[in-house]
Amino acid sequence: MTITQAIDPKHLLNDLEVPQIGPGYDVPGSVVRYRDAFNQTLRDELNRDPDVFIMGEDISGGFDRETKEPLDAWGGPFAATKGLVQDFGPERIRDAPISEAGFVGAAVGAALTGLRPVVDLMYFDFVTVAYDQLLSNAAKSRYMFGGQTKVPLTLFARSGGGTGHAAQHSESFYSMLAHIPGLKVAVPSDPYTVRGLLAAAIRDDDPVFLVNDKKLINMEGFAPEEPFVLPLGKGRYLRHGEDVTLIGMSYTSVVCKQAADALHEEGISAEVVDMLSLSPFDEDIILESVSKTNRVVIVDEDTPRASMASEFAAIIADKAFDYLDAPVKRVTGPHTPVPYNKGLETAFMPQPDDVVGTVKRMLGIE
Amino acid sequence: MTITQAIDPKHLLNDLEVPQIGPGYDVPGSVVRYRDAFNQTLRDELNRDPDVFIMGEDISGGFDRETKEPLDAWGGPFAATKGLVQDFGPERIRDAPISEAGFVGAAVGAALTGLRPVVDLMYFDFVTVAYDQLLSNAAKSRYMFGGQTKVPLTLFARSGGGTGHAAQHSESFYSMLAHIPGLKVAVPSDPYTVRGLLAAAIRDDDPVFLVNDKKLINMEGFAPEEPFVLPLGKGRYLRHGEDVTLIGMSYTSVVCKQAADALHEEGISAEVVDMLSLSPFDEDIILESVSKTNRVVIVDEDTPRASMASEFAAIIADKAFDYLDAPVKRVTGPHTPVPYNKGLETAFMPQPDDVVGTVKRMLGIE
Amino acid sequence: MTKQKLRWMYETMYRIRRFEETMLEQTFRGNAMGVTHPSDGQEAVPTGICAHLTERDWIGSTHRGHGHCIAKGLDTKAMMAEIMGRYTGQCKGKGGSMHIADFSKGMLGANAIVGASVPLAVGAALTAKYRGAESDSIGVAFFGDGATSQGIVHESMNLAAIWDLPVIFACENNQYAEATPAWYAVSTDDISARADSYGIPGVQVDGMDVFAVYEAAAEAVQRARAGEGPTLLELRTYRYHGHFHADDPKKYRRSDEEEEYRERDCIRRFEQVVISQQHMNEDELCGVRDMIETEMQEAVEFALNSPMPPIEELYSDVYVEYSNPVQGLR
Amino acid sequence: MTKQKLRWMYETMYRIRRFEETMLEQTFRGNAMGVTHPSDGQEAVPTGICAHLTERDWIGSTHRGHGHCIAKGLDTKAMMAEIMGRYTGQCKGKGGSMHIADFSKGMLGANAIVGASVPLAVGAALTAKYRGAESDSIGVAFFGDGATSQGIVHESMNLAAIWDLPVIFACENNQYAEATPAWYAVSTDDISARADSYGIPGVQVDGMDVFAVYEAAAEAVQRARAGEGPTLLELRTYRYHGHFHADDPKKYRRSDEEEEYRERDCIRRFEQVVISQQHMNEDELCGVRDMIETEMQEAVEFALNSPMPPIEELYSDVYVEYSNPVQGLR
Ligand SMILES: Cc1ncc(C[n+]2csc(CCOP(=O)(O)OP(=O)(O)O)c2C)c(N)n1
Ligand SMILES: Cc1ncc(C[n+]2csc(CCOP(=O)(O)OP(=O)(O)O)c2C)c(N)n1
Ligand SMILES: [Mg+2]
Ligand SMILES: [Mg+2]
Repeated sequence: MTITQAIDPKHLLNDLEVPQIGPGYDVPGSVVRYRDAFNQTLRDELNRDPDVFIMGEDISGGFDRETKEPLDAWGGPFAATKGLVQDFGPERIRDAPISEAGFVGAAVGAALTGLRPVVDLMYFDFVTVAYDQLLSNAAKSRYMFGGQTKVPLTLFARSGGGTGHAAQHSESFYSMLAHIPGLKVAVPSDPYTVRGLLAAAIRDDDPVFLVNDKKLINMEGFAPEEPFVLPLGKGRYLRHGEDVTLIGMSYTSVVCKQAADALHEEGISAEVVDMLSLSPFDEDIILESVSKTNRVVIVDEDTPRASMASEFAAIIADKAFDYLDAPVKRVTGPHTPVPYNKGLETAFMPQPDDVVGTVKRMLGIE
Repeated sequence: MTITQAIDPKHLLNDLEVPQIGPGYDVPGSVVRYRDAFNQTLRDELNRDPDVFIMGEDISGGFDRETKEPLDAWGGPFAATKGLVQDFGPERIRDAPISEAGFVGAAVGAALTGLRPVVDLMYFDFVTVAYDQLLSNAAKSRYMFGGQTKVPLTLFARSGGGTGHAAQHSESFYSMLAHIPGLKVAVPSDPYTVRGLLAAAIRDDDPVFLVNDKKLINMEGFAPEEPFVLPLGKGRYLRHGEDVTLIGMSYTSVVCKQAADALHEEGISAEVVDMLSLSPFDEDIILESVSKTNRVVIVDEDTPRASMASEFAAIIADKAFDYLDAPVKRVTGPHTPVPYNKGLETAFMPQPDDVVGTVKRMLGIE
Repeated sequence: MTKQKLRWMYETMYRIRRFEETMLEQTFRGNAMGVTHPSDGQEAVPTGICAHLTERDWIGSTHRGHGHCIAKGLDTKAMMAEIMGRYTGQCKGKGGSMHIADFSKGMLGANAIVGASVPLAVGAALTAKYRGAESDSIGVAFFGDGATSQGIVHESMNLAAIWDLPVIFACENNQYAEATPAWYAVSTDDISARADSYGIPGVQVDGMDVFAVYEAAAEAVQRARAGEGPTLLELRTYRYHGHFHADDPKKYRRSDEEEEYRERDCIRRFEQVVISQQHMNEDELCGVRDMIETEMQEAVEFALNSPMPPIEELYSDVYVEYSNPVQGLR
Repeated sequence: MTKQKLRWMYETMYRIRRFEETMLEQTFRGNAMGVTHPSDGQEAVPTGICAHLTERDWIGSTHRGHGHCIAKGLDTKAMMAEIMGRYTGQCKGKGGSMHIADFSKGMLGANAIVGASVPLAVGAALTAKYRGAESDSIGVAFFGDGATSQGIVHESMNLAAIWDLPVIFACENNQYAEATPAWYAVSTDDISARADSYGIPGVQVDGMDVFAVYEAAAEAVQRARAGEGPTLLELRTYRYHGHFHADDPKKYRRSDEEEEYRERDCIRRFEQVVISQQHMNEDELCGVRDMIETEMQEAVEFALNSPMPPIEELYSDVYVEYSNPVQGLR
């Protein structure tokens, strides 16, 4: 059976490692890798809607010199499109040259004329090459043309450190995208949520950028077998607690969960909020949690200045001010590019210990 | 006499309209237009350092068909480079084709090899076309190459609404630039500060983006005759007050000043902080003022999400938490592109009345 | 060419000419809300090309887009109203002169970022190809000589070429980008020859002669509809006015140059041809001109009498659906 | 060609070959900290071009930059150490394989954004021209066939052409961009002919023959130094290995193709020529090879025995000077 109605993830206490029972889970499913859930969802959406097509570099993995047939030699970047060209053909799995600005622009043009393009930008960093098309055309067309059109475009790419790809292949600057009016940004944190949010993004009539942290791609977790959508703009609880709220997004939701587990060992009860979307974002779940715990730590791998961590802190300082018992703390990447050396790269990324330490200082412990 | 030492603007109570006496002002000067102070500063720096050159579209205003001589027909965008090509020649006032990515990249290459390029990007919006060169090369070169080089590059462009240029010529997204590690961002607010900050930017060894709000360009104010520098990363007080702190940047500093004047009429004493730089920024002046007034409103024409208004709010919610008597408020542009219609465009931009209203609600007045 | 087509071409060129003149007059009276970029002098280009297009074909346009809009069949009332920022405008007054669009007419919008609309036409052609037999639509990208320096134009041509897309790259070479002459900024004096870089046909056309444009476009359109891929047309033309309403071109163009082109004015030449070849007579031409005069007066009145958009419009059309408020924090 | 130069070319090609092989071996042993892109097979290109350059000349490089670095005179110890993320590395271990740079040698850095280093070489040429008589430096931009689809490469060529800059555009056409063949992604089978679009000379060269590369480069360098502007060289070459260390090219390249190129291996061909023409004898060649073997062993030992950068390095080199802390908020 297909889950037709959108599941509200707010009511899910989904542990990141093992399958769960609970609302939205009374469905057949299994433990799968994030990358496989992603691939399956692309397949589902291609099957569901003939106007959906995918465009990106090497997504069909080369072509045979003689037969001119696509080879799917790579399964596409991070195996996202593995096996798709065989079933859907090169028109729907359109391999593109290294022209990010050009093919993102072409995708906007296709979206403006009735298709639903899905663009694989490979590494998140490359969005800067296509930045003008994203900001000036994709995000603004509906508004500047007075609402007479829409841009049902989905983009995705891999963010974050942890793989030794260094400064130009490890960015997490999704805050810059969330800053842009007209664009939506989703940051799933496990197989279950990427399945629901990627489907939501592709079915959404606005441009949506879905960010995949590299550190999630080989992680496993429960995902329903049948296609379903999670609403954009809704966060969820990964754990309930009393003493402090930990807010995570993308991979830092995993970090928050691990920190909460460690804090639990020490008798500190942390509530973990997984934002799942950055634009729109779930203001209610933040305020609900913070007004209960009265303390908050926002954890973000993105660099700190004018970041989503800043935004959530600002929202809290405005709307939950009367509930706060302690300064609003952020645990973020440093204001530096991402270094190559593994030790430095690890130090760049927020670790559970950093969160634990911040919480303890906040509570005046040790 | 030349002011050799950098003036710390923090100690200046510079009224935006009329000249002032005070520290830093005991020097010959006069009331000039922002655009003329800007042009004079470019001239000073070109005279001071033979490695400084300017690059941009139409900055030498066309070329005669027969003589091939530059014509300076326009004085450059917003008259910034008026008269310069006549005195410094086309090699130092280098007119560029419409290739923002290409010539910003070339400027980075020139900076890496010993020159000090100054790039006029015309409208701030066009930075998106050159975004990758700015973020991946200009901002990261020093770091990813282990500190063996530097990028003494200056860029400037015109931001903001108010001229009916609509969605693609009215951006104020300097928060996205301030987010980028390796890049510096300055936001002068009058002839005096643009003179000091543009000189500082050009003499600085790091890439600096100086944002000119269109609404400032024809404003008048006092500026010293002699070249001088204001330190990057220092804010200043535009007015001292007791009841609330108004934080402005670029043109919103003018808005804050006007709001403070209006509040004064009603017996409310507002302190106005003019940030002048966004990266680095003056955390001390923010904390100093807020810990005194215990209330703060941050005013920013940029759209709200993950903005500099968010960043300052986050800093305050963390480091001035114990001094706060009221929620931290932001007065910003809406999360929309900039509309064309004058009435809508005016409603987009934060107005003094919006600030006054926010302050009164904060103080529980009417 | 049918008489009807001839009449349409005259009507279209004259409508563009008079629209620009009228729009300028209104701009100087302070009735336009922002900057405007007139295209008078270049009328033959959009006219000769759009003469082959239907509403199912798509065009991408530029900051100098009024001519493209009119040739693609947009309503001059709604255009004038948009330029005056009125609620009845093509974009409810939210876009203005640089963003006039009409998707119902296959007009993808004027675009204020030089070069940025070129890939949109490529994307429209991608949709047409994707639809296969269902669709014989094509895309046309209008762009200037200055835009050829934008990398995205190169990328767009390469994409269209390798994907065999039904798109026409129409480079309106009016020889200036703002004050900068093409001889300074463009590293070739034959832009059409750049087509060789993409293995597609490139044709240089007298953009002051609507018949020449019509001929060249006929072939390019036929190729596109036949699935034979893109064509690059370089249309050599001239803008009579300055770069934008308040610009004085005399500061950077020699007057003999302007006169030389006015000599070859596309409208006058058209009149001479159709009269000498007796396709149309002076009365018919005069009838068209009178009709257009009335239309322009009506457009101005319509615009001037139209309401401004309500303040709520500031917050609408950002998204189809969005769960956070988009209002500014105040 | 002087014997010394011949020896340098052999040494350089062989050093690149062995560096890539050694580096790969270390990568597979888990000693490299990230992804590496070997250039074995393409040695003749950087060698034949850099043979004409001095430390005062500047080169821009790519993700596949080891060969460019070595040909430009970088120290293989510091390179190996960088790949292993060590403090003694060329960039203190902060850049890695994709960001090796040495400004003291005129090497502007490997760059991991395809196409992004091309304008840097143009900028270096701008500096050279700006310095006038003081400088006879030139810039060389190395980039691949895949990079030709990036708009910035087009923009860079146009800028260099209109400004007459002393720069060489060296397109290493190894016929693949990752798994994508150039015949699919590039809309021409003669990239060198794109030079016509910019009114500059374009030459297609057998990139497997270091003498052919040397010849073609000689002319381009001479033109640049003489102030006659840029040249586009298309160097047809082949990478023996996959796109990156873990990539198996057999999945997207036919083996006969690879063999065909290995037949024409640049090092073997060089050996045949110099021996048959009696410029060098087997002993001399052997001596060079032995020297390089030792150098590689030393490079690996040096790297493996070098310390990791201290944690403080995470926070240094972001700016020359900055008044806010750059530490993360923790
Ligand atoms: C990316 C970008 N850079 C610069 C500008 C400023 N600008 C507006 S029109 C124009 C000249 C365009 O010249 P061309 O493409 O020949 O079109 P024309 O104005 O001649 O019709 C420039 C530089 C812009 N709008 N967008
Ligand atoms: C802007 C950008 N897009 C995509 C990539 C991913 N990528 C890395 S190398 C490469 C292929 C480059 O091909 P080519 O220019 O021919 O160089 P080669 O690898 O053959 O040396 C791609 C697509 C990137 N690094 N940067
Ligand atoms: Mg032009
Ligand atoms: Mg290649």
